[in-house]
Amino acid sequence: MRREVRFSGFGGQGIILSTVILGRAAVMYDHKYAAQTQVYGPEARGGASMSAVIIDDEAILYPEVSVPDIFVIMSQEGFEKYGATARPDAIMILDSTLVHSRPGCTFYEIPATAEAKTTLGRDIVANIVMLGALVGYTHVVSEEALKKAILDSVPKGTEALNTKAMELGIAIAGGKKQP
Amino acid sequence: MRREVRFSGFGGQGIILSTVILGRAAVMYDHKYAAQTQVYGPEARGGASMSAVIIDDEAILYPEVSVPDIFVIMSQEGFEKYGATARPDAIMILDSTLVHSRPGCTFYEIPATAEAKTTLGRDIVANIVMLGALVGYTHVVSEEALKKAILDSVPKGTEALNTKAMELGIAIAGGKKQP
Amino acid sequence: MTSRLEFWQGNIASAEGALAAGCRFFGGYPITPSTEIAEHMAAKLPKRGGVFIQMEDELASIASVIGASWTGARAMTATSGPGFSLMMENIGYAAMTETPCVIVNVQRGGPSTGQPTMAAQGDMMQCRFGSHGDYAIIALCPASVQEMYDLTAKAFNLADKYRVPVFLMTDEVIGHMRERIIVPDAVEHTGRPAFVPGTLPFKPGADLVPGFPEFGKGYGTHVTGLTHDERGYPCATNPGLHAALVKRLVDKIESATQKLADFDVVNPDAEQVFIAYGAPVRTVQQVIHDHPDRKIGFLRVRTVWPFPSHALALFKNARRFIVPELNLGQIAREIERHAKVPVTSVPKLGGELHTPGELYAVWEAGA
Amino acid sequence: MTSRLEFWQGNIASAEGALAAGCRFFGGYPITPSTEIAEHMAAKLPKRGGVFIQMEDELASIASVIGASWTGARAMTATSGPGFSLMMENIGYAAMTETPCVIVNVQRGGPSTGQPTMAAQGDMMQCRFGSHGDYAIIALCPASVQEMYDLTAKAFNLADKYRVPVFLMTDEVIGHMRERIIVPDAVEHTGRPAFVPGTLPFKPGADLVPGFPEFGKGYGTHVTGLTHDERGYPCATNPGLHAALVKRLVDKIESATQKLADFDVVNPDAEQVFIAYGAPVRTVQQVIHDHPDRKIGFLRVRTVWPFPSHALALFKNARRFIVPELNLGQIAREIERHAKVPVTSVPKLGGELHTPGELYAVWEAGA
Amino acid sequence: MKLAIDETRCKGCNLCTKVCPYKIFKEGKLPNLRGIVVPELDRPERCTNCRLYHLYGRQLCGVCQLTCPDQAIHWVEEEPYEPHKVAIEY
Amino acid sequence: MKLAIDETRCKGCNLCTKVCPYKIFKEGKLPNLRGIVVPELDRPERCTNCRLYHLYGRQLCGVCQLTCPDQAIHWVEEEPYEPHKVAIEY
Amino acid sequence: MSFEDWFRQDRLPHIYCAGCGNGTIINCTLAAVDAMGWAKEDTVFVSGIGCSSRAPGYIVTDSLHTTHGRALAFATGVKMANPKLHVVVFTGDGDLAAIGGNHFIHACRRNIDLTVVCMNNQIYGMTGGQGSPTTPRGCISTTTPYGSTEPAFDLSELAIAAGANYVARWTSYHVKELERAVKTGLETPGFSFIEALVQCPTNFGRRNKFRQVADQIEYIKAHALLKAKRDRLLEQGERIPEDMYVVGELMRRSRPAMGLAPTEVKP
Amino acid sequence: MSFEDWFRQDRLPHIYCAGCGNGTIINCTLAAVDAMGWAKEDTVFVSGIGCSSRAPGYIVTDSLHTTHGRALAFATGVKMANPKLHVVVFTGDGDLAAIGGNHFIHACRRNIDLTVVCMNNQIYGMTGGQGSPTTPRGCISTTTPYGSTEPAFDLSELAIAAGANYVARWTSYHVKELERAVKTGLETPGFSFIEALVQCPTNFGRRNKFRQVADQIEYIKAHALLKAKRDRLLEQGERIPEDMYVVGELMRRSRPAMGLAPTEVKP
Ligand SMILES: Cc1ncc(C[n+]2csc(CCOP(=O)(O)OP(=O)(O)O)c2C)c(N)n1
Ligand SMILES: Cc1ncc(C[n+]2csc(CCOP(=O)(O)OP(=O)(O)O)c2C)c(N)n1
Ligand code: SF4
Ligand code: SF4
Ligand code: SF4
Ligand code: SF4
Ligand code: SF4
Ligand code: SF4
Ligand SMILES: [Mg+2]
Ligand SMILES: [Mg+2]
Repeated sequence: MRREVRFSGFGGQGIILSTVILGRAAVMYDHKYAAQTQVYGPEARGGASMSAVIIDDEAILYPEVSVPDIFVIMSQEGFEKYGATARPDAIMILDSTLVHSRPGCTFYEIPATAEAKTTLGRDIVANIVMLGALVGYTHVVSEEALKKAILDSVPKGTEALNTKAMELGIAIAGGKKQP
Repeated sequence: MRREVRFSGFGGQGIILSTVILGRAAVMYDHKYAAQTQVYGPEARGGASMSAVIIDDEAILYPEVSVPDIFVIMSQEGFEKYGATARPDAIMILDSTLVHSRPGCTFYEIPATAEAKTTLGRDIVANIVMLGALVGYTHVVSEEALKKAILDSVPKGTEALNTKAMELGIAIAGGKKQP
Repeated sequence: MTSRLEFWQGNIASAEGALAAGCRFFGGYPITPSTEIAEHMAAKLPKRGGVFIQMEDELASIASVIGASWTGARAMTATSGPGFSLMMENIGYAAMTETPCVIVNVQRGGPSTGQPTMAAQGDMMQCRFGSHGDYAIIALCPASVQEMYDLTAKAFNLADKYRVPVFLMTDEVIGHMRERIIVPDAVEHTGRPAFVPGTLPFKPGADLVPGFPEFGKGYGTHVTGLTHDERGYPCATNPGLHAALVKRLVDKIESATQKLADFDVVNPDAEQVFIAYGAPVRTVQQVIHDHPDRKIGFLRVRTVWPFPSHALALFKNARRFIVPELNLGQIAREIERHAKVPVTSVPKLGGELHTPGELYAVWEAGA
Repeated sequence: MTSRLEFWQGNIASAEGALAAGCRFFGGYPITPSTEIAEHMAAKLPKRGGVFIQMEDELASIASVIGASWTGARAMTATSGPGFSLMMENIGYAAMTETPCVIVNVQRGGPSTGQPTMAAQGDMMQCRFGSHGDYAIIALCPASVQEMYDLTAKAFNLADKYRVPVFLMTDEVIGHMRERIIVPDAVEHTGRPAFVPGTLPFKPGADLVPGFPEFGKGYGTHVTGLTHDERGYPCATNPGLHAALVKRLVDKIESATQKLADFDVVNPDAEQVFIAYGAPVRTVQQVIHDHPDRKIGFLRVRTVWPFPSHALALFKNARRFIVPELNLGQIAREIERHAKVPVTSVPKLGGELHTPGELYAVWEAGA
Repeated sequence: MKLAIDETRCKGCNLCTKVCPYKIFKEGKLPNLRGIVVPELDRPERCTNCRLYHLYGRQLCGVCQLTCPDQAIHWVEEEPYEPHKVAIEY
Repeated sequence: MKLAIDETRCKGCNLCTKVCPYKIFKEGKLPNLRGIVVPELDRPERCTNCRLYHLYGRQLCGVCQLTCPDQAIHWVEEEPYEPHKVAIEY
Repeated sequence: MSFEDWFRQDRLPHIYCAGCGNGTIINCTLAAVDAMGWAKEDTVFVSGIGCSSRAPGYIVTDSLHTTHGRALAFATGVKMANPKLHVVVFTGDGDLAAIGGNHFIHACRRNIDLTVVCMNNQIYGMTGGQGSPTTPRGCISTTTPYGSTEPAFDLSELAIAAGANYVARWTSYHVKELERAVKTGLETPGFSFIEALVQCPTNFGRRNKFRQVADQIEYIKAHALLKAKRDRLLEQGERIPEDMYVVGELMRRSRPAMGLAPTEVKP
Repeated sequence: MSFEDWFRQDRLPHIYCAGCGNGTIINCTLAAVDAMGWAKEDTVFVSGIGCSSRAPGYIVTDSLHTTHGRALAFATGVKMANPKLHVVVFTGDGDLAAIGGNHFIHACRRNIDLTVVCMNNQIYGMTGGQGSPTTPRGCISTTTPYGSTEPAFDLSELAIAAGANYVARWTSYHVKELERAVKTGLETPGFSFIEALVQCPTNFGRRNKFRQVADQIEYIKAHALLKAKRDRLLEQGERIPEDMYVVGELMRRSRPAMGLAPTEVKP
């Protein structure tokens, strides 16, 4: 089944990395297909950041996300620009620390940035918390695959921190923690 | 009537200027049509120089010289490269000082360079001697027109010398001198 | 009219045509066989209160011309193949920013350094498609020294009217040939579309061309090669805006194809029709002249881009179009797109014109 | 085969394909959206005994690539529109001197600076005709990350075999997208045509391609962009020699059109046939996938230049060709030249792909 | 004359906090709606520029304004009746 | 060793006549078949290079050869039996 | 009037990253322009492509945002065609000295009456941090992942050797000095070149151990060596540490210049 | 072996005009190359477009006659891809310093191990005598019919400011000195720049009152000022006349270089 996931937030939150991890998890460890794309703003930085990944059991033909099934929103501007038009049957996971608005679709509020800061001591891993929560809620990829993809992608020495962040996300979503 | 005249010699003899003068005479003073063209060698100088002019009473359509009616040859190399293939019914005027070979067509030998040097004291006007002879023999343009075109084209202060050179050429060709 | 007779070289005639049209800026870089145009401008412009500048290369030449044009000056450059290739990026910039300018290309044999002193028409497709992205331009092809003058002057009017780079695509034969020319007393000088202060600088008029907000008048116009809105502000990620802008840039030229068309028709009832532009026109004319008894059709094109495809229909009995070009059949490709009958490309490379005999033979073979 | 699975960006796949093909030299200049290729080569080449050099501009980039190629190295560069325009002169030089090289153009929205971060296919005609004079090249268009890898590697083989610049004409969507890719253990590596010492360096073989006299082996070859004889010596005023040389340069590619052709045919008995290359392929595939009940023809082209016009005839029932492109219909022009039935160009500008809905609507309107 | 930071422009780079000789800018603490932590003003009445601009009729310091990469710092005229908020606060 | 001007290369620029310290090259007088006036040699046996090359085993002067823009000047080995024409002429 | 009046208010905030030094340089330049008392309609800003080159888009006057590297060639056309216009060029190290190097040295040689402000952040900012011809040896960029090995240009020295009339170097830290240098440049007939070292926190700082913008400003400040002091050190035979760079007025002269405005005739 | 052995005998005589200095410079360069004892198969000549740039076509080794101005960029590719090759570049003032100026300064900056011989005839010879960036002020060319008004480059100074390791200037008169300078350049690791002033009788001399080739050689000889002498004059506080130019070795240093051949392992 084709599932379209759109991430948005601001520069520096690791929005793009999140979709790369997700796509990687699907392809390398769940042996599915994935196509990851992103919006490159005006060449210089700043402003809203957006990235998307499509995950499917079959080869992905049309690679652009048109009507996302799942949203991960990590900033108010990101919500306004990319999340506000979510279809009623979509699922949205939002960082309640940073997003003030709420959509018309099903949504889950995750205080990812606050949690990352307080529980883990580093707000930089908020995106990994969100990834954990995303997988916890939607199972677009397996937890196992996500974990491996995270470990592939994060800087050396931060593996434990990131694993914890992921587990925290899964836990918040009500899933089981990794043993 | 369309008449195609081809000049050749080596760089520095004023081969190109000669055809420009001839074309100018035809257009500006005889009120005919003319098209002057030239071969640009490899960008740097040296070697054989070639230039041509077509003179016609009607507008000139095809502007390239294919089978010249008249040749003016001022160097042996020029003869070999551009004059050797002259058709039997062509007319060739050659500078006998510099050209050793002789063609199969009607030809006139003019010791233009020698004459220019000895009679006029400046071999630089050999080409004007040749022009005079050319007009003397073939009347492709009128003597009057040629004279005016020469005066238009030569550096200030050399008018008398060039007029004399022209007259010398005409005289050699057996024509009447300008009064 | 007190027009006067001259015996000029084609390149000189082009330079004189530009001067007559009020060209006030020439930025160039020497290259055979176009150099005489620069040299003539170097001698003449300063005396007419204009500016000649020899730039460090062709990239800079066309850039300086575009800069000068924004001050309101009629501005031009002249080059040949290798220099033309170097101008491609900034030609696209001129198209995108709708900067009027005139570019003369005296074509020589390519590719690469090729035959620097020999004639060719090998840059006709490049002139239309040589810069990246979609855009449109106007290209005129003179076939005589007289037309070198007339079409250069015309190029300035078209560049101004359509705010677009206009190309005089000539060749070594026409550029270097000396011929009789009648120099008119004055040439028509139509201006740039007027800018209405207070309006948006890139908002087009009905003809799809915006008014020209000359620099130095206090309009405060921002000019950018980025996709921009009607204020001229960069706006490079809005798909609709980009599509509309680029479509307008192309449409303002293509929708004017009929108005821009400049061609002569000879023997419209002929079955075999030559189509030519530039130097080969002369050979076709000779063929027709030499065979008054034959019905030889001829579409002789001066405005090659946008190509006046509607002219093909004027030859109602046409069974075949014969297209002699000094290239491997570049405009023949364009004609193939439009023609309902076979197109015979008659390419000729190496620097010499087709002889009348060669072309007549092609015609006769199909008669 | 111990091929392995990866999740790579298209640009990275292209760089890896080049490395796998034995590319030993990359000379480049950063430009969005191609920069990742250069960056990846900067990281990887030194470790493989190759050379990465960031040149001062694109003129220099392609020049350095050509220079490197003459030492026998497989060499490449990557760029996008503005840089591509700057490479035009030296691309002509590579064509004229028959220098193998690979040029990746990750197309973005033009003209000019345009839309630096958005996808387009606006440089397809430029790639074929952007340098002055007549010449021919090969252009490949990948439609997936897998093909970014495969076709880049293939490009090196073709460049070597035909001694010609080979273009990987991709776009921002394919270049920046990350997808699953199967990385083969090794890629085929065919060499350059062998040079027989003592023979003339520019004397072609039966396939019209001369052997490659690598520098540093004592062959003493003179390489020039001037028209040259088979010894390689300049000979720029001999019309016949020039004509023969340029015709050979074009013929060696065009006569190999069928061999070079790389396309897939879907539903050859369809009445309406899509023709696409690059990113729009993906949309057409989706349309076909979404409408299994409809007979939707599809000619999916990988080798765009020389265009495999013979493939059109495979669609015997074709009533119409529908050509979606991320430009104003550039390859559609080429198809119009060859097609016996109407060609519908479906241009799309602005950076987004045609949606499957859009394309299906065009198809349905004609059904 | 009164010092003001335009919140719609400030990007929170804190360069102003480094350059003012009087340390009038202090790093802010809370992000605003745009997620940006705008510096706070610490007794801005100490700014020489503010105090003496009218007296000398020209810019006296203005280094913070020149430095602010985001054109977020300027001076606004104080309305005569406007209460001196800052003075009251400290 | 014998000095020689290659008539098929010399373009008659006369630079050799300026640079030889012994004035061994003299401007020529008559054009050859190619129309070029090739310099003449004035007692070339005076050339240090010719005289001493074999003794020292290296180029001693050679300025004319280095200068000649047309690669027209070189030295040829004299055949032992060859009459020394120049010596006889003067 | 103040320099703020030269901004297109409707276009602010600009696209620069937080802490990017470009905004500071624009302020200083506009302050100098403002101090010249020039009319807006007589002033034109020209630039190439890069973050730095976006500057003219934020200024109210006529302006040309051109192609990468070509700003000076366009500016030459503007100035030669209408010498009454005051033409100021914004450029970056990549724009000016990589792709645009030829126009740079030729504009210096011609000594054409332009003022050029180069925001030298020692990196290609806009394209995401590739090495530039001014990237110091050893520095990390995306195309020098193992540290840059190519020697870097001293842009000001190059301008001097090529013929510029006025050359000065300052930094985003030296705002007052920079403003004054730009003003002197604007006043000097002929080619004026003002090099401004600036921080690019996103693409230079981040990769080169400047965690905070302020760290890089500190570095810039600490490594600036006043020309006068440099000269003194040299005189005393002392070595100048390799990582210092000279700031100050480096050249002022009056070689023949081009594109000068015809002196205005007073009525 | 002698320098004559490096010519393609079947291509001589070359296309240069009678009295053109280019042939002399080729002789001196080949004499230096010959003296290095290099194998022909390890030596590559590269050039751009111009009369001067035709030189490689007359040499028996592998050679690249490239596009106008780009010789150094091509040469960079050759040298970087195979550092074992000795790469010598012939160029002209127009090729190197007009259209090719950017590659010139960047090759100097990179200090890439090339030796560049520039035949500076102060004119565009091949295209018929247009002004070049080294045409002295006041001189007549077809594009400066009223005398050149643009200031000219000092190519050697530019090379020094841009970073070249070895820089020397001589003339077609100073054949022995030139040969020695080229040899030193060939021996120096990094970028070596040898500027050779040459006469172009056809397109420079003729328009600038040198009726005979020898007149221009006389002028060149008379206006050459030895560097040592110049330094002495400067020391003595004397003015250097404007129409003199300095000849001699102008720079020799060992900045870090690129493209160096891996040192050959002796068996
Ligand atoms: C011809 C061309 N090549 C490359 C680019 C891509 N490009 C845009 S900006 C830039 C570098 C800008 O560097 P710099 O001038 O230092 O500006 P900064 O962004 O650092 O201020 C490059 C390479 C382009 N736009 N055009
Ligand atoms: C891109 C390009 N522009 C212009 C030319 C024309 N052109 C050929 S040689 C030359 C000037 C050569 O001058 P220089 O390098 O000084 O060489 P010289 O002939 O004086 O030795 C020019 C402008 C060209 N071949 N290519
Ligand atoms: S310098 Fe400006 S942008 Fe930076 S924190 Fe201070 S007010 Fe905000
Ligand atoms: S003007 Fe000077 S004193 Fe006043 S706040 Fe700014 S930096 Fe501080
Ligand atoms: S220098 Fe050479 S070319 Fe010139 S005259 Fe002497 S031998 Fe002849
Ligand atoms: S080698 Fe020296 S001495 Fe001998 S002829 Fe030549 S210049 Fe004269
Ligand atoms: S990338 Fe660097 S130069 Fe560009 S805006 Fe950001 S900080 Fe400034
Ligand atoms: S034109 Fe000048 S540089 Fe060229 S060959 Fe003739 S004399 Fe030499
Ligand atoms: Mg920069
Ligand atoms: Mg020169």
